[in-house]
Amino acid sequence: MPEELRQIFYSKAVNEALDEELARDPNVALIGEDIGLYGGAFGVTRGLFEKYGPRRIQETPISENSFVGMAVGAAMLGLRPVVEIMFMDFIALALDQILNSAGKLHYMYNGQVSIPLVVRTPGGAKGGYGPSHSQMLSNLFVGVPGIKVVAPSSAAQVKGLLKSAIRDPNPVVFIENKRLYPQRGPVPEGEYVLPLEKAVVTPGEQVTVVAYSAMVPICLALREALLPRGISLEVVDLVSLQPLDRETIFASVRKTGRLVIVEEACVTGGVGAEVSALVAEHCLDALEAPIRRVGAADVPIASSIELEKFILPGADDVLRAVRGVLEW
Amino acid sequence: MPEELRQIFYSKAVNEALDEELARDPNVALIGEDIGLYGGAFGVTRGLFEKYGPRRIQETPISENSFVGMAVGAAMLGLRPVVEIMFMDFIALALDQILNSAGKLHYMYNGQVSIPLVVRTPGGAKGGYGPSHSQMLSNLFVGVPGIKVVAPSSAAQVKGLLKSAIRDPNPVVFIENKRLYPQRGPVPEGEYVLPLEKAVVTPGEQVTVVAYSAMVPICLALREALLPRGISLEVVDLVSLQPLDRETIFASVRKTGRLVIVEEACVTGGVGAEVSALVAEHCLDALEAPIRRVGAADVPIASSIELEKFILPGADDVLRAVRGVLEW
Amino acid sequence: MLARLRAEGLTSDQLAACFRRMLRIREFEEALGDLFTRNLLGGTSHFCIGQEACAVGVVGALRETDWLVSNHRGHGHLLARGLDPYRVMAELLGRTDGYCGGRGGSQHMCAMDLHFLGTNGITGGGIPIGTGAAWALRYQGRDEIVVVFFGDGASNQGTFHESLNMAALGKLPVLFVCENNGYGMSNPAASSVAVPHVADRAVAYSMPGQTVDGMDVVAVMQATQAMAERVRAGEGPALLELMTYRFCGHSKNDPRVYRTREEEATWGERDCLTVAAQSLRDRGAAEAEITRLREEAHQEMAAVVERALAAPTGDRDHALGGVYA
Amino acid sequence: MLARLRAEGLTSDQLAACFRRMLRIREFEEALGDLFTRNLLGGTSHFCIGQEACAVGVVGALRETDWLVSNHRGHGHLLARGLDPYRVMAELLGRTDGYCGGRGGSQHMCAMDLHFLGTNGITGGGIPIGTGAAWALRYQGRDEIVVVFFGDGASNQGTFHESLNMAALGKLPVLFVCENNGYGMSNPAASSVAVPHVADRAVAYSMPGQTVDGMDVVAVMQATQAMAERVRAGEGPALLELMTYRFCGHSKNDPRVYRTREEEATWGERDCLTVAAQSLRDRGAAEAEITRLREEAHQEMAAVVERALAAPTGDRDHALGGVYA
Ligand SMILES: Cc1ncc(C[n+]2csc(CCOP(=O)(O)OP(=O)(O)O)c2C)c(N)n1
Ligand SMILES: Cc1ncc(C[n+]2csc(CCOP(=O)(O)OP(=O)(O)O)c2C)c(N)n1
Ligand SMILES: [Mg+2]
Ligand SMILES: [Mg+2]
Repeated sequence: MPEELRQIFYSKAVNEALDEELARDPNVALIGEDIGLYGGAFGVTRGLFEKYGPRRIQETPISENSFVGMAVGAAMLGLRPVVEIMFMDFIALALDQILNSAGKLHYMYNGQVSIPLVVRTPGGAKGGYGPSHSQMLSNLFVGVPGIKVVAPSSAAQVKGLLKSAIRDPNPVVFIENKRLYPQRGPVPEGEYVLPLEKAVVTPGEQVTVVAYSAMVPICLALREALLPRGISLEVVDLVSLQPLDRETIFASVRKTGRLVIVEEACVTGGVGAEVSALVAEHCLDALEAPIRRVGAADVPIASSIELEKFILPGADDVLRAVRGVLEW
Repeated sequence: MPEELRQIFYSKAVNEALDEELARDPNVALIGEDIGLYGGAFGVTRGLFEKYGPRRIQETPISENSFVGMAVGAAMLGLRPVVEIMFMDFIALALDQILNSAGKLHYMYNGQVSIPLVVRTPGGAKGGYGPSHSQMLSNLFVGVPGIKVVAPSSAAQVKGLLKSAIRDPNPVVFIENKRLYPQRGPVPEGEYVLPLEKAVVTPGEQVTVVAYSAMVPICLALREALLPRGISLEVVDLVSLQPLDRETIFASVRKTGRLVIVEEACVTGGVGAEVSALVAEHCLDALEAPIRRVGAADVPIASSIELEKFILPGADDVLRAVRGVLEW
Repeated sequence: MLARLRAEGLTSDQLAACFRRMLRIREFEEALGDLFTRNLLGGTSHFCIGQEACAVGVVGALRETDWLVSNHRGHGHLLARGLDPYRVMAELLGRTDGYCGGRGGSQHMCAMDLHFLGTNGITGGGIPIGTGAAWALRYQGRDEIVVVFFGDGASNQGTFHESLNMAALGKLPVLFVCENNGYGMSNPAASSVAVPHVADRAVAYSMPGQTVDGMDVVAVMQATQAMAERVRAGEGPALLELMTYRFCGHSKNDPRVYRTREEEATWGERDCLTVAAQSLRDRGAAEAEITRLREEAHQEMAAVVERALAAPTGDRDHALGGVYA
Repeated sequence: MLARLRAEGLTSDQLAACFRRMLRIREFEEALGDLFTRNLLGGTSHFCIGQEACAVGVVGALRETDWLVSNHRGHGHLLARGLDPYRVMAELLGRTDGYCGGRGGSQHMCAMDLHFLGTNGITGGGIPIGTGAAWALRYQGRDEIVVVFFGDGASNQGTFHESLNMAALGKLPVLFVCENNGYGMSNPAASSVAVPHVADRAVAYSMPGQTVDGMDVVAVMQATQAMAERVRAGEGPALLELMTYRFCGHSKNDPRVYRTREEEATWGERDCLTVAAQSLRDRGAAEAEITRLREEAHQEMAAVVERALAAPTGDRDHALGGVYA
């Protein structure tokens, strides 16, 4: 990568990935609500309708379960549909088609079909959107066989990963993040793809901090902040929530002996539970302190921004957990 | 409890609980598909339609998301609806109303309403029913705030717990099990209720085996089988999957130092992950061996009974895991 | 509350009361817009500017004990039902004085004492809830009915179909009210609803369907009253479609690229407030009186905003407690 | 495969071919019932005994390249499309020779080479899938169409509404075929569908709807062909309802308490096989010929069962592998 990279928004990086894949492969088609002229609720698809027209950019009525089902059917016939679910909260409406169709068809039809489908959706809270528009529902898809789940944390990542997800022959739930959309990051010019199943490590010594999506920049900032104080965190950005990059996680835990897992989803039943369970099964002997999880409180996400702050995890919570495992 | 208890089917115990609660409280109403004259796909509601009529036993068209939503609305007005979802696999269709309505309303309406709703549904495989009729989807509801999740393992339990679930002011996902329905067990005559949030311990010394639903009888049988060989398992029947009875789990692990978690859901992202994570956070020092999880393989559940056997967890798998933690 | 509409039409007083209520809603929304601009309001909100006659006309034709279920665009419904504008505003500002203590906000607000079963952030999500409430009313032998508000876009959700079908089968006391404002977000109704009118879908459930001018509060009240009587009489559910328009964007920051300024201007001529003011004039109201009503509404809202901005927000316990009953 | 139906009706040969195909399906289902009784078949299965004319008539009117989407009651659709009965039977018995190697079974069987997009265990689940396949065909500029089979019960699912609406908006090349056998499991269509006929719902999507005698294979073929032509011509989707009856229970162990034996007997007189045999006789077929066809079908199936029972099942790798492409 060149020294000086241009800085673009996470949302723009998604847009570029879509644009490039639409240009590259005539079978790539977008489908979803208000993704045309309007450009999507978060402006992510802006300009694509003008460029590719209504055939490639398929607007739909508000019918989440069925347009995901349609994408499955279209994938069986060779399209590579990229579905947008406007807010991750609404994906509950389409769970049946993701769980009972998309994830199963390749296996249960004995390899006769593959389902190269991407379901893009922004999870997480943006501030004051309330209980039905703020959830990080990553937990719903971990443990759904046949589905890959990816949750990029930066502009550069989201671009390279979305391109890979679109090219992957499997259904991918691609979790974007409303809070990341307006964050800028360095993104190379031109074509590149990133591996879907590889965690990204920012090295450190004392504590492994596993995180994904919008929690990664928070953890990286904390890492910076703690360095002068002589505490070095090894931040493992999961990138892929399913499958998990076990080897990278294990290697880090074996190195540091201390693990904090950070996510925006509710603590209970989250991806963090799975990470913790894997470590407790495979690296128990390496652990020098109990595993700590940081996540949203197990409550609906209140609308009031002031209340929301008490519910969502922040840098303070991560710091407290890091202290906890260090002082053990 | 008297010495000689009558033995009844698990399905009959469910039926009795429904019958008694319908008789006791005029606001209890059943709603679902084919629960009337037909008596439900597994015969669980047999006889209730004849006894209580169409007002109390509300048959519905095949419209899962909306009849769960209807039950939510009715609960807001004081009914205590008991919904049947014929197979747990179909609950994906109704996830939106469970996640975004039932679990949130009490909190987000600041206590103005409570949602005394029970969603009964049989999870698990019965043998050869295939990928869309065999899943134990307990993992979907762990981490959904505001919902209780209960998974009784015996006839006596299912009766007392269902009665409690119906009386509870919160939404309860009540996981029955197709394989348990035709199993008989001792059930007291007459009225009794059981606490919703209490795990049940069958004591032992060397290894804690945490299980729920149809895996419990398998683990209890294994416990019996191993006793003569001098290995005593402490079987913790979770009963409640959310909230988890942490203290009971922790006490057992502190006593035995070894933990195997057994469930019928896919290993990845299951209830077992949450149990493991809690233990790794709160009882790490007590662990003398890595935590082992036993569950279904992370694949769709094939239709062929022969293939199904390779996929679902059985006594052998539990035994192997027990050996694993003992030989550590 | 407004008196019930008599068959012969509204009295001048009743019409004036409608006008006042519509003004209150308009002023409320404009005050909100102002708060957004001043960066004092977080999250998102969907204004109903232009649709006030729907809310006021429908709710005005009901009994106070009838139940309402609303959607994401619910401020009009809330205020039409007589919720205290201060407490609605406080809710939007996340204050403990709000109807839900700031937990719910715009899209998740409920007032059980006023038989308001909640706004709803999931498009189409309120339709089964209202249907279930109607099931409960019938079950309990009560003579109240339920009105469910939703939009043209929501009529494409599976819940619309499932719920209307079940309501029809059960002859449940529910009136489905579609506010067809021509768009679901950016999607024109003509591109998302495969029939000319949402009310055309009623035949698929053997229920009466009617399309009414949603800019004329009197027409809305009359149609609602006729349908509500039918529903209350146990003849089963009905579907009322109100043709209306939102003069604002879908939510904040909507540049409205999907429609023309001409279209907006044409609809603007039929602004329900203009229509109602003209009716009042036709009945002899003085211009000064109309101006006075407008000013009163404006002042009321200024006071509401000031008070709500000064109200406290909740603490950690309020944020984290109360998940289970 | 059957030749396409010409406008003037079926030739005797074509009718005989239909009859043979219907017999094959009937024999297949009866052989299955026998396997259940002998405890040689696990899981559950939904027989289409009585509905054979629907499968054979619809599929017979299509091109071989047209695509099929089926539901839980799909054996007739599979065999009508010309899948090898041995490999279908092997699938039901969980053998590796089955179309899906035993992984899918009755409710999850697919044959992509024969353009059969799968049976489906989720009621209503296939409707959007078929609609999406039609989207892909239109996208790719192909002249094939999709036919989606589903039941009266499935027409109450939200996916029915959502998919028909989207298909209509997009003028997608898909023909929706409802086999109305009067019941969804135990629920009479009259208690679950709020209109007299499922086809009455077509108007809600501005598409043609037609109700046809599903016991008369010729009527089914003719109606299908007319609609398929319209769909293929790009005039948009259509909804065809076939009135039929399953003579068996919903699935195994269904005592059919929800209907009378008289009703069954009345429908039994109009058994599609009886109707077809009579048509053959009317065209001069000898009784002996009809008997011979019946016997041939019976013998074919006996051989199929024997062979399938002897086939091997998969190993651990087959069970656990192949989740990801
Ligand atoms: C399930 C779901 N899908 C999408 C959205 C995003 N969304 C909010 S309002 C809206 C448009 C609704 O249109 P309509 O029903 O016509 O109501 P209107 O906004 O016009 O009042 C959309 C797409 C949502 N909130 N919920
Ligand atoms: C989502 C879902 N709900 C319920 C069922 C259980 N079920 C299987 S078939 C069936 C009846 C379907 O009726 P219909 O569509 O009329 O088809 P038929 O069985 O009559 O052919 C039901 C309720 C299911 N498989 N999937
Ligand atoms: Mg609208
Ligand atoms: Mg049927």
